[in-house]
Amino acid sequence: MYSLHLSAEQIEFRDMIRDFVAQEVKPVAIKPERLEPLEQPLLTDLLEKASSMGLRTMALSEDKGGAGADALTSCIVAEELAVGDVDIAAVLAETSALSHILFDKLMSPAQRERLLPAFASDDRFHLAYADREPETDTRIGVAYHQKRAEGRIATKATRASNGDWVLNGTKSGVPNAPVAKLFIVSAEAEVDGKSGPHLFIVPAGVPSLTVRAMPQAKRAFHGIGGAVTLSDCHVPADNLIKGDAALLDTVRLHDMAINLGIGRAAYEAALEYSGIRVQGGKCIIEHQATATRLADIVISLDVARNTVWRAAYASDHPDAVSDRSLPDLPLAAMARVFTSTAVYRAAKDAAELFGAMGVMRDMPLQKYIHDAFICLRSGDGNADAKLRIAETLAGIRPA
Amino acid sequence: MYSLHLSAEQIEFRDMIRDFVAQEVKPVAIKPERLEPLEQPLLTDLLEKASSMGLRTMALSEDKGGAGADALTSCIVAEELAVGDVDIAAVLAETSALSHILFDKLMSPAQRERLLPAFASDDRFHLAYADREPETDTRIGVAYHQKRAEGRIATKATRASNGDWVLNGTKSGVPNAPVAKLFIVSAEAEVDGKSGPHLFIVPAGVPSLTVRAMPQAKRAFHGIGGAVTLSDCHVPADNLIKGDAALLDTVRLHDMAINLGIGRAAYEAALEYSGIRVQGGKCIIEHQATATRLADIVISLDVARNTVWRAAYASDHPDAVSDRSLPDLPLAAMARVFTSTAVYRAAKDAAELFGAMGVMRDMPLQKYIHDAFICLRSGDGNADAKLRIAETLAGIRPA
Amino acid sequence: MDFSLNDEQRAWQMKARKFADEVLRPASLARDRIADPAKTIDWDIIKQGSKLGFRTAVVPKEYGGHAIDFVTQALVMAELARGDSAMSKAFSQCWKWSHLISMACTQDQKDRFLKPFMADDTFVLGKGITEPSGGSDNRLPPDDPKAGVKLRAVRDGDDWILNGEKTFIANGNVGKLFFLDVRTDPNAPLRNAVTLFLVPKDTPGFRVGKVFNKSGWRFYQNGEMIFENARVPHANVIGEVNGAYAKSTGDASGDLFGDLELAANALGVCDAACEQSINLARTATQGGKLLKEQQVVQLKINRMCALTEALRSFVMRVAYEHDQRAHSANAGLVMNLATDIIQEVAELNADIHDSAGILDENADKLVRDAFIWSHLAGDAVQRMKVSRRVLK
Amino acid sequence: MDFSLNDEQRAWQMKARKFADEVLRPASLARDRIADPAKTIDWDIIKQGSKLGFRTAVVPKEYGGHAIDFVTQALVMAELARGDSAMSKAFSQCWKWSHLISMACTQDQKDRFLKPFMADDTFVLGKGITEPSGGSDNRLPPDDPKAGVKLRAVRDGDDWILNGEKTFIANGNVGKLFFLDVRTDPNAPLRNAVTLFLVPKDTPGFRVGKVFNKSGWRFYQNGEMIFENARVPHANVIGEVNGAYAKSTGDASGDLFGDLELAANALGVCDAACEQSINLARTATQGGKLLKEQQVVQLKINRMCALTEALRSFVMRVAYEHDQRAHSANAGLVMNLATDIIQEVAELNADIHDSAGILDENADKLVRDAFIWSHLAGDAVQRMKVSRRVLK
Repeated sequence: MYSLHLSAEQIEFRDMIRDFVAQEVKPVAIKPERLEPLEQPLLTDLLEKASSMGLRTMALSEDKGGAGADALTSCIVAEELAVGDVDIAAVLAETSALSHILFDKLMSPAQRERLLPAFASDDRFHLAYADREPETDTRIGVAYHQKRAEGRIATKATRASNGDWVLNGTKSGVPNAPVAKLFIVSAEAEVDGKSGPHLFIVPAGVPSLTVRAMPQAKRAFHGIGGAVTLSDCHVPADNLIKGDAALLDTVRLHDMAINLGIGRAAYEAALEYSGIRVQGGKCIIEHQATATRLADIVISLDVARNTVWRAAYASDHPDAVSDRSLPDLPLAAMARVFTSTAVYRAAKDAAELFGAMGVMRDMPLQKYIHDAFICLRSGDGNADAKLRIAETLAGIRPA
Repeated sequence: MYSLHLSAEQIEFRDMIRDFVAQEVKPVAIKPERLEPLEQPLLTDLLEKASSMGLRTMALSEDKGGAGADALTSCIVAEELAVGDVDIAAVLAETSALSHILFDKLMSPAQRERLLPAFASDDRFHLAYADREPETDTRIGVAYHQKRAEGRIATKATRASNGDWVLNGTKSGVPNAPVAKLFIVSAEAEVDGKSGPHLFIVPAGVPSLTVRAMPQAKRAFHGIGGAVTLSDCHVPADNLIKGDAALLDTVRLHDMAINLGIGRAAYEAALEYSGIRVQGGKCIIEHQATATRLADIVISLDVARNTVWRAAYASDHPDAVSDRSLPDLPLAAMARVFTSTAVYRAAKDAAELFGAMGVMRDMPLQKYIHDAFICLRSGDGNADAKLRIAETLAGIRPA
Repeated sequence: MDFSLNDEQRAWQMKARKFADEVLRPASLARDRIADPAKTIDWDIIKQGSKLGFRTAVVPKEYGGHAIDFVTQALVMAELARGDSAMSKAFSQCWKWSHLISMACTQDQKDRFLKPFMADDTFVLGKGITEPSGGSDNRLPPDDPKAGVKLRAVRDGDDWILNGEKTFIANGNVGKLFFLDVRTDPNAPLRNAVTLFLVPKDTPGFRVGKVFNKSGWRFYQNGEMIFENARVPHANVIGEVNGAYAKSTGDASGDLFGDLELAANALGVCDAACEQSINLARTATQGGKLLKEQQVVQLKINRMCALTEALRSFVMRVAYEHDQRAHSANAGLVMNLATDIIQEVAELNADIHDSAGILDENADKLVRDAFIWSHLAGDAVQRMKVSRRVLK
Repeated sequence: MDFSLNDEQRAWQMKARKFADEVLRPASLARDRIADPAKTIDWDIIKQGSKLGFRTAVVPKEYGGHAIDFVTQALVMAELARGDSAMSKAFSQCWKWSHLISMACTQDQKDRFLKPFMADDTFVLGKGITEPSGGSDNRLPPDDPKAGVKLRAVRDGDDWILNGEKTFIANGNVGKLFFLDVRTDPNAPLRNAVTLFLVPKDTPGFRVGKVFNKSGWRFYQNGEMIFENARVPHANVIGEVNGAYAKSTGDASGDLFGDLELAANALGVCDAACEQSINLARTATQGGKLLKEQQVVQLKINRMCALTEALRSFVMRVAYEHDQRAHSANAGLVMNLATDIIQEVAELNADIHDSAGILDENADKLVRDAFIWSHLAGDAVQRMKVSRRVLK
């Protein structure tokens, strides 16, 4: 039965994080020196504190030490964290999502036994999925509605004489790379006599794996990222992952939730300010012009959140699509196009209410616009996402 | 627990109506002579057929002969019907919604016993709520964020010597007026020594109640409407309604569902056509320009539906607001602003794909635009709705 | 840089404004309301306008016309459209003739067709491009010889025999003379396969089919044209056989004019919309105060006026550039943009009326008229065509 | 109607284009990247531009200036902004001076301030309106005497003693002379309570506060100005005491110029954005084909070019109208609309780069620069102010 009630745990979780953000994150995050869109060190103390609250392992199943949170709960949490600090939200969401896919789904029991304890017990242990390569073009673009060639992976894994896998190649734009202690790396390899793409577990901290952090100005995502170079990087034979690699190809729902958090932060600032700032003898919220602007902002954010949550629900419950409760459409991609567009607009509208303060680097509004702009351009961008959506409408389903 | 699964009955109901629309309504509704935005007689045969399927009494509780459908189910049904014919959808939705409020909630047992049998057994028995008056201005407008005077009702009910109520006044823009057999009329009356607004049950078919149908060009809603004039209209003393009149003030959610149906009809026509129409040697859906357009349409309709459904759920489940699963915001008003804007845009975009055919009166696309335009201007309009939303925001400050 | 008008331009503008105020606007809504699409035209209005010179405004002076320049044309079209967009178009539709005749027709053709055109106040013209299989391929011609124009002409002695159909043709049912794109080579790609013909209404084998029932621009009728072994003399070919598309990029191009026409007409509609909203805001009240005191109304009127004045500036610049024969993408750009502007301005006007609680038929008519631009001036194909010129 | 430029206008345009291409653009990104907001200005660029006449372009010829007309001003601002929007503003900010001096200052004031201004290539100017309590009330003054300007001046013999602050003042930290709106009557509504003062940088009691760290227009610095018993001679009052707002509606109004300035500068940014996108579409490939072959890219470039050309047409028309001293709401409208256009065009340019997989710092800079317009040219108050003029 259709129900929009959250569970008591979800609401409690939300309150807890909202409180944590208000009390601990926000006071640090809105310090002028943290608002510049330049290089900003990750707030590692707060990141660790949030980890210790269980947010790093939230999606991991309870029997493995996590909270077994579903995609919806993860989105709720990511949004609340992002209201405080997008980068903390992104790093935690990434590790949490990967921990579930990796430890609950992809790994063999032996792999899990070998690697889970270190991960579960270390608040600074993050995960990263190193897949994209510098020359890869994942866009549809000109190939819209045409057959596309299979993506090729330049990174190679070969067998050493001792049975080890030896990886060579470069991955770029890898979220969490600079803080990850364990990587999942995609590479071309011959397994059981057949060549193809495979996944390998590669621990950080060995000289044959080097990470070069990306300048923040170059990021198309929040958190922290970097390029990963593997130079004759040896990993044990058992570090080959035999599970279904497609599990990693899901749309990153938490990105959208973080996007919502940015919009929320801008909206909350604007709403508060509009009740303080006086113009023509009245608070600006008492003017029709401000009222209309605030209504536009709240509508678009609220509608966007509802759309993101539905995409999250659909990812947790594919049966809701198969029983036709939900439409058989790329709901996550649609949510992303809508949300990123709406939040960018909302952040600009919110900033406009602040006048000149809306463009000052020591004030938060310009940062929200900048953060929303990063979401707008993330992935392959909305123009490409629309082509993908249209292919689905035309009956062309991605494999 | 959050769940977007529809019940088996909801899906079955939807399929049944979708089928009815495809087989019986659409073939009649898209006849060229029915597509002109001029005077169009209501399709009474189909209206009756739909009534006999239970759609007229859908929201009425099961023990009173209805199906006890909640607001969400009513929205699903109204949308599906509106894909076929907006006016049938609107008349049925209006009667159904009123039947629930009137017979399940407002009437005394004695009133119900007297009036329900005739209503329940007659497929042509419709209901109308006659409230708005020609001179009434319900807009916020200049009074935004200021104290507003209580609305005054010009229609008066006085006591006759035999105890009857005698009503005098004129109501305008009453949905369903020309087909209603029973009216709920608001009037100023002295009850128990106190003057104030009250509701009266007034049967149609008496000379002292006259209905003048509104020209369709003047409607700001779908279905059929008219002005109601009461001239010394006598009703028995027991026709005074003692229940809570505020129950009738809820936002008409089915209007939004009908709006979605209009968008669906436009989208479905555009999707079909884009797979047939050839340009430059390819179906137009194979062109990026069309793809982008279709993606925009499907995103906005799908997002709008999700928003309307949530508003419907919230109206059925106020506890979801009080337990903070849903935000304490005017969700229905927000859904209306979003939906009416999105559907109008979607209908125009869909029509553009049809070239010159998109403006021909014997083709459906211009009708969808016209129908969406009516939704855009319904009620007090979106500009006023935004002021209302902002007033709520001004009372809800984030911590 | 000089935005002022010379005396002649100003005189034409004033004449058009007066005609629009006194004749077009008072008749506008009544003609719009007529249900039968074949009965919306009012020949009396055409005659009155013709006597004032609006029908023949662009004919060279040596043939008795007025040879007004592009700037004047833009002014007249905008002023007439302020009264009624479709009526303005009914006059300006005749103007392509003058462009074509002065640039591309032979002396014989001028004698045979221009004289009767000048003599008859109800002689209106049409041009047929679109066919049942569509119009876009004719705007952005692909290489495939099967794409585009299917109306076929086969040479038979001194005549050509035409078979096929044109559809959605403006004045198709009321015009007395038509310019038609006809396929004269079935095997070549469109750009080398089409010939431009002059076809009079009384051509044997030509008949009018249905009259289209448009949601906007109702005064200005569109019809289906059916050719069954219609016989047209070779003497009615304009320019070279198979050369219609080559011609249409030069000065003889009707499209060059058409771009400006749609933009200038849109400007007139925007002027009408602004006028309606400003008048309403100054006179109507809500809650005891004039509408113009409300911020939401002020913001909408600001947007309407800003877009309208931007469009006016761009239209007048393009008209000037046309007079200088300075070809650029600007004519296409202003036409495309006019689509967005006319629709936004007309919708804002309706919105201001709606939120004042006033269902205004005039405001609604402007919205319906404005939607015509979607397929005539601003669909994706037309925008891409202009863009390809920019990106060349 | 004439859109052509005369030789002098063309010469200034070419000089500005060359300076923008050779000096401004190459330095643009490097200055933008400087983290310290007080260190972004490059005095060498100011000097070079000054020697070419850009700083003093509007000073009357009798004082050694060039007295370029508004059309030329618009051309120069747009060309310089094509190189770098903030650098263009750094020059044009000095132009208000010439408007004010020629229209409103006394001969003595002209002698005391114009001569040093002409002599020093690094002499730049500022005008202070906004205060910590806000700027909007100064744009749309309410009747309440408590609203608006709080920087207070009290007469003391031949001097005035100033106390208070101005904030977000362009060139506030680098200018050598300022025009300041100062409250000289604490009890009257704003429009009758403010006097315009000339205040040199070295005025005792005046100091610079913080330098603002803006997200865009970084070259062009804004500062806080603090007045603690600052002593300014009565001889530095411009016009009448309490008469600043009366003046500002006439020819002496800096705002009249300011409206055009922001619109013309936006035009230059749009030109830069179109140029970037068109170059990218012609050279970058995706899936083995040039970007320009993709319909989605074509549609975006169409929109960018159409908006840019509409803005150009409107800007040049307003410049012409200014030269004719034909006052209307157009200057305000073009400024408001420039906000929407510069942002849409800059964002589409970034979008085209993004979807090509190219994170382009120049494209991003244009988006940041464009956002400056939101509060300078296009916030609700500014739009309503213009609208009220239309609705009067």
